[in-house]
Parts: sequence; C-alpha cells; structure tokens
Amino acid sequence: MKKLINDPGDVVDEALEGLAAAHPDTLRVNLKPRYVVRADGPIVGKVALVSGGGSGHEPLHTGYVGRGMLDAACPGPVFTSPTPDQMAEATKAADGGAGVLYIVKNYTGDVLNFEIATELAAEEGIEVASVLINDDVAVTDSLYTAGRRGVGATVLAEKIAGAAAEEGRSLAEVAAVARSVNERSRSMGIALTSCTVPLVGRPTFELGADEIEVGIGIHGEPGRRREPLRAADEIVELLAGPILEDLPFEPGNEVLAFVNGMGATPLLELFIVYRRLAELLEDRGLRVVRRLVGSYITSLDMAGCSVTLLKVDQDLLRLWDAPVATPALTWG
Amino acid sequence: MKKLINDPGDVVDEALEGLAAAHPDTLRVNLKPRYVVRADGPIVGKVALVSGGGSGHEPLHTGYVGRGMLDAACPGPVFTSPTPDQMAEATKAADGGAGVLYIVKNYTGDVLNFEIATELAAEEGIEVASVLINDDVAVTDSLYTAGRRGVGATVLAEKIAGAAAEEGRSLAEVAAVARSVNERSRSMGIALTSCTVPLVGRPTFELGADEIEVGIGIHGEPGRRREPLRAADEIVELLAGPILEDLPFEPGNEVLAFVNGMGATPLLELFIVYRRLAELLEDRGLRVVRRLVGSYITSLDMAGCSVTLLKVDQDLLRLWDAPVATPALTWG
Amino acid sequence: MVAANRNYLTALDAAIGDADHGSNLDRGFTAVREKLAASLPDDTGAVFRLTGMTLLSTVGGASGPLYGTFFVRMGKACEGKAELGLGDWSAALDAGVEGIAFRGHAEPGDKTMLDALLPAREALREAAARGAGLAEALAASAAAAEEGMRATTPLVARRGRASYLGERSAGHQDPGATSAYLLLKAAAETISKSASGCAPMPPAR
Amino acid sequence: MVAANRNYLTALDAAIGDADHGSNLDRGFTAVREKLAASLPDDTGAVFRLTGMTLLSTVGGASGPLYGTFFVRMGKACEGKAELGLGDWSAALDAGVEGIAFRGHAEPGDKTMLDALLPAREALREAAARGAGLAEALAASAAAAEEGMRATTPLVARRGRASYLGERSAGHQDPGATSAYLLLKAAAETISKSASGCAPMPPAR
Ligand SMILES: Nc1ncnc2c1ncn2[C@@H]1O[C@H](COP(=O)(O)OP(=O)(O)O)[C@@H](O)[C@H]1O
Ligand SMILES: Nc1ncnc2c1ncn2[C@@H]1O[C@H](COP(=O)(O)OP(=O)(O)O)[C@@H](O)[C@H]1O
Ligand SMILES: [Mg+2]
Ligand SMILES: [Mg+2]
Ligand SMILES: [Mg+2]
Ligand SMILES: [Mg+2]
Repeated sequence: MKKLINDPGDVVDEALEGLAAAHPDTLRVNLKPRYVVRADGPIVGKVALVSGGGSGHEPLHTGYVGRGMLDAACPGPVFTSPTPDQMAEATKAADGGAGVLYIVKNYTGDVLNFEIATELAAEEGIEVASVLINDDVAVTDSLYTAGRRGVGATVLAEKIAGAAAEEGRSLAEVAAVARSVNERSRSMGIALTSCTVPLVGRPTFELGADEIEVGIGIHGEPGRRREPLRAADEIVELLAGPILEDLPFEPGNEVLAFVNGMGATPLLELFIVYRRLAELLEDRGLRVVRRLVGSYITSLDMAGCSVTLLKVDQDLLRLWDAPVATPALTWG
Repeated sequence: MKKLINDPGDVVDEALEGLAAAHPDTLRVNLKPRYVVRADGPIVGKVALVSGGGSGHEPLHTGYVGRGMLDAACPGPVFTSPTPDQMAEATKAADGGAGVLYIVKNYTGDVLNFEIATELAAEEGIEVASVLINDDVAVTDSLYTAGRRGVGATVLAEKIAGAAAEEGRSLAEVAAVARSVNERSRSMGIALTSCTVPLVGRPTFELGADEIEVGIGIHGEPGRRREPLRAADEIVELLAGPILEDLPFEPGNEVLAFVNGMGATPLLELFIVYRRLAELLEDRGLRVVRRLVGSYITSLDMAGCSVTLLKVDQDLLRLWDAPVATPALTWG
Repeated sequence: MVAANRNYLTALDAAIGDADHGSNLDRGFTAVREKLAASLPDDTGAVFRLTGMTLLSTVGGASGPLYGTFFVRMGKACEGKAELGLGDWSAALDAGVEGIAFRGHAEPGDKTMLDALLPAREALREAAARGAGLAEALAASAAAAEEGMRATTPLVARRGRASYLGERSAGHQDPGATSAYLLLKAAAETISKSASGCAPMPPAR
Repeated sequence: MVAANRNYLTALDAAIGDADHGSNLDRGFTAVREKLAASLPDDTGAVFRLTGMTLLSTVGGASGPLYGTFFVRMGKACEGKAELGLGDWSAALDAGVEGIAFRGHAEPGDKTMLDALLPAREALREAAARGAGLAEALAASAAAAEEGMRATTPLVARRGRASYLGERSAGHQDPGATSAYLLLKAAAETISKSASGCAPMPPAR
C-alpha cells in the first residue's frame, strides 16, 4: 500500500487535524467525539444542516462545512458510518434553535446510527428532520431490500438545502428542498481500479488490466458487474443510459450535470468524460443549465467516475447559484 | 493503461472541449491553434496575463483562466510546451492594449517557444514582458545549466499577478509582482508512483512497492534520487528541510503554505501532509498566514505531493485575498 | 475472539461489503474490554448494557447499532441479576435478537447476522424446554448459529451493503452472521470453562 | 524515418526526460510531409524554410524551436538554390547548427543534439576541404553524428530536461542527439540513392 499516511489507524484524526489547520477561518474540528462545525456557528434562528458518514469520501462531508452548506459533519472511520454520540454532539453544537436537518446517505449503517441520534436529539428537545439520499440507479430498488445507495446527489442536496437554510426557510421547507433534490437526481458510477482501505492494506477487489467495475458505490464495494475496459465515450453512454431512463429525464428538461472523480482520476480525464456527456444530453434534447466537474465525493484512491443528473426547477437553480463558502465549494 | 480517454492522440483536444462545455460563462476555447481565453476578454486597459505549457498538469493553466487570474492559456500536447503560433494568437486575443505578461515555467521548451512568441508579438506591436518561474529546490541551480524548474509557485504567481493586473497596475508593476512571488517561493515534490503518458501507454518510470522518487518535477521525469517509502510525516520533513534552507525562510516570517497533490493522491492524504507541515513550520517559528491544499498543478495520474512555501508581504497577501473567479480557484 | 478474527471478518466483508467489519468490531470490543476492566459491574444486566452502549458509541456502521441494540436489550432482560440461569440466557437472547430485528427490519433469509442469531435462539429455547444444562445449551445454540452462518453463503443479500451486489452476493458467507456465531461460540466456551454457567459475556478478546 | 523511430526516441526520452521526444517529432514531420506533399517549392531554401516554420508551429517542447530554427536558418543559407552542392550543404549545416546554439545556449558536452550536430558539421567541412563527393561527405557527416550521439551516453546533462536529473542522467543516450543523427542519416541515404546529390531533405518518414 502506497499512501501519504502515518499509522493507518490515525488516518482519520490526522486528516481532520490537517483540515482544521488548513481552514481555520471556515471550520472547527472536534476530535472526541469527531465532528466538524462552522467556525461562525451556531447561527441563531437558522435551520442547521448536519450530515456525516464514513471517511474516505473527501471532500464529502467535512469539506462542505461552511456558509451556505453544512453546519456540521460527522466523519466516521474509513467507510464506516459515524456513531450516534458524535451525531448528538454535532447536533447540539450546530443547533441554532430553528431545528436540525440530517442529510443521510442511504446505507444501513448511516440510517441506523442517524436514527438513534434522532432519538437522542429528541431527548435533548432538539427538533430533527431527516432526508435520505438514494440516487444510485445501479442498485435495483425494492421495498424488501436496503434500497439504493446515496451517492452524487448528496453533494447537490447539501449545497441546495444549505442555501435554503441560509435564506431562512423553516425546517420543513429545507427538508422538502433536500427531498426534492434527491427525488430529481439519479447517478451511476464505474471504477477503473479498486481502492485500498488503509487498515486493510490491500485493494478491496482485484480488477484485470482490461476490466472495469460497473455500478460501483463509494465504499470500494464491487459493482453490479464487471465489463471490458472501453473508451471514455462508451463509458459515458453506459452510465447515462440507465440514469436517463430511470427518472426519466425527458427532452426539454433543464438539468444540472455533474461528473465526479472517484479520487485518483485526474481532471484531464473528467473533462473528457464531461465532453461526451454534454454532447449526449444535447442529442437527447436536454438543456444542461449548470455543470460540476471534479472529485467531490470519492472512494479513497479509486480511479473512476460517476455521473449525476439533477432535473432542476427555478427554485433549485436559484439555490444552487446562491453563495457558498466551504473548503471544497466556494462561489458567489 | 487504464484511463478515461478515447484515442490517446485526442486527449488534449477532447479535454479542452469538455472544459469549454463545463465553463461556458468563464472561458472560451480555440482549438486551431489551441488557446483558452476569458469569456469576457479582452479587458481594455488591463495588462493581460498569458501562460501556457504542456498539458497533463490540470487545472494548470487552463483552469486558471478567468477574472483575477489569467487572460489566456496555451495548452501544448501532454508534457510538451505549446508552440509560438498558439502563443501569438493567444496574445492577440488577450491583449487589452496595456501590454501582455507571459508567465513561463523554466523548462527549455517553454522558454524557447515563449521567446519566439515574444519576437512575433513585437512584430505585431504588442508590448510583452516575461517572468520565469523556477522555484524547485530539488534541482541544483547553476549558471551553466537549464536551472531550476518552475512548479508550485506558478499557481501562486498566476493568482497574485492576476490580482495585480485586475487592480490596474502597469505591465512593469505586474511583472515585478510575479517576479517577487517567484523569488520568495520555494518548492519540492515526491512521487509514490509514476504517471502514464497517454501516447506512450506505459508508466514513464518503474518504482518498487517500497520506493519513492524524491525531487520530481511535473512531467514524470524521474527525481533526483530514489528512497525507501516512509511515513507521511517523514516525507514532509524530507521536503520542508531543503525548502526552508534555500530561501532561507526564517523565524518570524509570514508564509503561505501550499500542499499540492500530483493528480492521483486523494484529499484525505493531502490533509495528513498539511497537518505535519503546519506543525513543523510552527516549530520553526514561521507564521502560516494563508494555506492552499489540493491538486492544483499535477502530473497526469501520478500519486505524490509537493510542498511550496511563499514568504508573503502585505501587498502579496492583499493580492492573494483579492477576488478570483476561474474554474479551479474561486473566492471573494 | 474478535481481535483474533479481525482479518477474517474483514476479508469476508471485502468480498460483499466494504472491508471493515473486522476492524469495526475490534474497535468496539477493545473499548468494551477497557470499560469492563476499569470497573466490572456486579449486575449482569449492567455488564450487557455497558457493552451495548460502548458498542453503540464506538463501532458505527451497520453492526454498531445492531450489536449495540442487541446488548442493550439483553441488559434490560437481565437487569438486577448477578447470575444467569439457562432461562435467563434464553430470555436475554430473545430480547437481543428482537432488538436487532426491530432496528434492522431484516427478515430471515436476507443474509444478515439474524440468519445466525434466529436459529441460535431457537436452539437455546429448545434446550431450555428439554431441561438441558447451561453449558450444553449454549453449545447447541452456537452450533445452530454456525449452521445458520454457513447457510448464508448461497443467499442473495436483501439487507445491508451486500444487497447492492444483487446476484453477485451469492456464494459468499455473510460477515455479520459470522461474527454473531463467533460471539455465541465465545460465550459457550467461556461458560463451559467456568463450569457451572453464569459469568456474563466475557470481556471479548 | 521519424515515424519508424518514434517509440525508440520516446523510450530514450522516458529514461532522462518526459517520454515525448518521439511523438513530438513524429507530429512535426507528419505535418511537414503533408505541407510538402501539398506543394513542393522549387527552391531548396524554401523547402527548408517551410520545414522549419512547420516544425516551429507543430512540435513544441525544446526540440520544436531548436529544429525549427535549424531548418529556417538552413533555408536562409540556401535561398534561391534549386540544387545543392557539397559547399552549399556544408554552409547550410553550419547555419543550422549555429541557429541551434544561438537559440539553446548549449555548449559542447552538455548532452544535447549539438553533441551530434557539431561533429557532423566538422566532418562535412573536412570532406568539402578534401574534395570528397557529396554522397560520401554526407555519409561521413552522419557517421560523425552517430559517434557524437554515442558519446552523449556517459555525459551528465547540463541543458534541457535531463539536466534536472543531475548525475542520474549519465548512462543514457540523449534523445535529441539521437534524432539529430537519424535526420542526418536519412539525408545521407536519400542523397546516396538519388546518386548525384541535390534533392532537398526528404519528406521525412
Ligand atoms: N438490516 C440489517 N439487519 C441485520 N443485520 C444487518 C443489516 N444490515 C447489515 N447487517 C449486518 O451487518 C453486517 C455488516 O456490518 P459492518 O461491515 O460492520 O457494517 P457496514 O455494512 O456498515 O460496513 C452484514 O454482514 C450483516 O450481517
Ligand atoms: N538548450 C538546448 N540546446 C540544444 N538542445 C537541447 C537543449 N535543451 C534540450 N535539447 C535537446 O532537446 C531534446 C529533448 O527534446 P524534446 O523531448 O522534444 O523536448 P522536451 O525536453 O521539451 O520534452 C534533448 O534530448 C536535447 O537533445
Ligand atoms: Mg462500513
Ligand atoms: Mg516535453
Ligand atoms: Mg462493512
Ligand atoms: Mg521530452
């Protein structure tokens, strides 16, 4: 395993210390238990957004703490959801008296731990609402399973709901915005290589030199199937097809198109992917009105990419454009 | 070779098309010859900043075109400096009548091609000044060699000189600012893995599982020496030592600390690197007043990092903080 | 027990999950051991409760809330008891297993830890009904868990991370069912060593 | 010639440079071939000049401006000449090599293309002085370039990208010296085939 780390068991805490040192004006890091909060929080009278999940997806979630996005993030160990006590502490630290929204990626661990945190917050008299993100079309949806994973739409929901909270909307309204982002988003990803969990020291799965994993999540889980390596343009078609069909996205729809790198894929390649995606969407009669290209929700050192489409409306668009000032997303 | 690309010969043009599609509000791309200009340029009465170099270092330079930074960038083929005709066209497209500053990384190819471009611009009656960036302490400096490479300081010089130009300073003044950034900056990098040039299809060099290359540049050149892999903290010490000695940086100095990823290294690891760097600088009595952590000047899919320190003064600090709106750097 | 099997559990989780089940439980049970070493409550219920609360706040993932709830519910069932007879063990296991079902909404055959735990609690009930000794009963319960664990191999997962793999999850043994069996086996072995039953769950190793 | 040796030149450049010398020159000479195929000027000087301008605008890197300048200067030296005798060739090579030295500021022994070109132009001068035939003279020139090229191997680079390697650049043959030799060899072979000399640099293949 070749990584810029010290003791593999210290990866999460040391990265958090580095994050704190690198962004002292934006955020504060607490290590026991682990959570990250806005440096200027809690914001009295504002709905607070709290998210969290396993580490290894950086900049998600800790890099999205700041004005216009998250009030707090709870990082778990690598690929392991955080615990209820972290979430409870983060909730108290972020609460500005207007309620707290949990943005929860749909993984059993995240769901259960946030569920217990919700019970703990209720005991403290803090009003909490939760929105589940489950945008991954690679997973067959069914009432009788754990359902679809939360992937790319998480970034969009955190940005857009964050802007809604910043505007002073109520807990129910902010939750509705986050839910709407999730309902209007679909994603799918592929891996060129596995990732290596520091405490494990070996790649989670082995891929041949000419193979890709199709339908991966963000935890180094193997995907739905293995296929031959192919040109970037064909990979885009492989990803866009199921996404477009699923919602479905239809001619005339205005969309935000998001090409995401899995951690070890350079920007040069992501732009090659985006090029074909933009072309394909135009061919299908969709109007791409906003774009995001970069490594925003990753899987350690995995090479690969995911595509997310969000069907926007005027409100979502305005909220997307609203100012944001976090380590990983900044504009306006 | 596993990359998200189509024909390896099309990598640069396709990535440029993707960049153009992804940032239509910020920049325009011209393909024959290749250059990228601000969408709102040329800015009449403003000194124009033009840079360029081989591709494969993204977001450098194309991702830094926009308000407060570059007016134009000329991307060459992968790791090969662009040609004088591209530069001449970009110069004409960017020129706002107040002169043009070339920011040139010190590589023979870049230097010679920009030299010829300067001759061409003179024929067109455009006033051009050039600033050479050569901040890499891994290379022994000498009058009789090609001298030191330009690496991390390039990003800082483009941002800071870009702000100076935006403020309306004269060509000589903007050039002086860029020169000052270069003189006050020092960098050094290491690689955990080689990169693979698309047209070559194999890694440029082979590194053992327990080896790192120390003193690498940004073109997959092997470094000054090979050493055993070690903990991130020790790698930081390996890099910081020669940097601090060289300028030298001294107790009480205010510095901007920049930890850069080489392309395939995830943010999690860069923050672990930054953590130790911040600690070490504090121990040496330096005051870190600004920080930049991320993959800003890369070497395709190389894993590794570089460290750059800039000794700031009040003017440089103010210019660093000034608003910037490019695909890869945005604030204010 | 958990520390010794850390890499085994993680390898199982690498095949159909995210390669962390072993380190998750190791982190949790290491914390439990430290807590119990610092002060071991007399009350078995309190031991279980402390174990559960510690797992809840240190494990994370899916298994943290599930095993946490398991032990907290067992603790409630054993409240105030210094020693546990077979009937107490059976009632405690019932409560714990129901806690997991309540928290995780899994059904039998979903390829989860429940597929080891449900047969284990049945075996314990039966042993109690036929008046078996505690050590024998716990051994039977662990054996049933082992069988349930093995039976997860051909299943297609419907809960947890393995469910994302769809058909590809078949052919691999479930990590959570495996850790559940290992916990029950450790309990059986401890009780059998301490001869006449009654020691609470051992500070897992 | 260049296309056939693309991978060889790139491999040399991978060892002490950035693995692009072969593709750089291939790109350039492919463009030259197309330009000359479209319309071949009568004037040898114009052919060289067009070659140089095309290399300048298509190669990039260090070798683009260097070989570009080389051919542009050769073109100037041959201006207006439809055929080149040995004296013309020698004057042209002198001009070209001086162009490279002017542009690149390299000294003999810096481990660059000059280390092949300087001995080549000496050999051509000498051959002209002793009244050799054109084909023989160009062959001698190519042979001197080959020797110069081989002599770059032990050198520590002081110019170009290889200089960043310091001592580690020793033990590798310089890619630019190699391509310079290959160009001169191609010129010698073409002239020797066309028997009585005078064809301009062949549309390199
Ligand atoms: N809904 C559920 N009900 C019961 N057990 C579950 C459920 N979801 C997952 N599990 C169990 O949890 C185990 C995985 O635990 P672990 O790897 O620690 O968590 P994570 O999946 O979050 O990484 C699975 O092997 C399975 O036995
Ligand atoms: N200053 C110089 N003078 C003469 N030749 C040089 C100089 N610098 C580099 N070269 C030659 O250029 C060759 C490298 O060319 P190429 O790989 O195409 O460009 P780059 O180094 O920019 O990638 C070297 O092998 C060397 O022979
Ligand atoms: Mg996990
Ligand atoms: Mg090059
Ligand atoms: Mg797991
Ligand atoms: Mg080269």
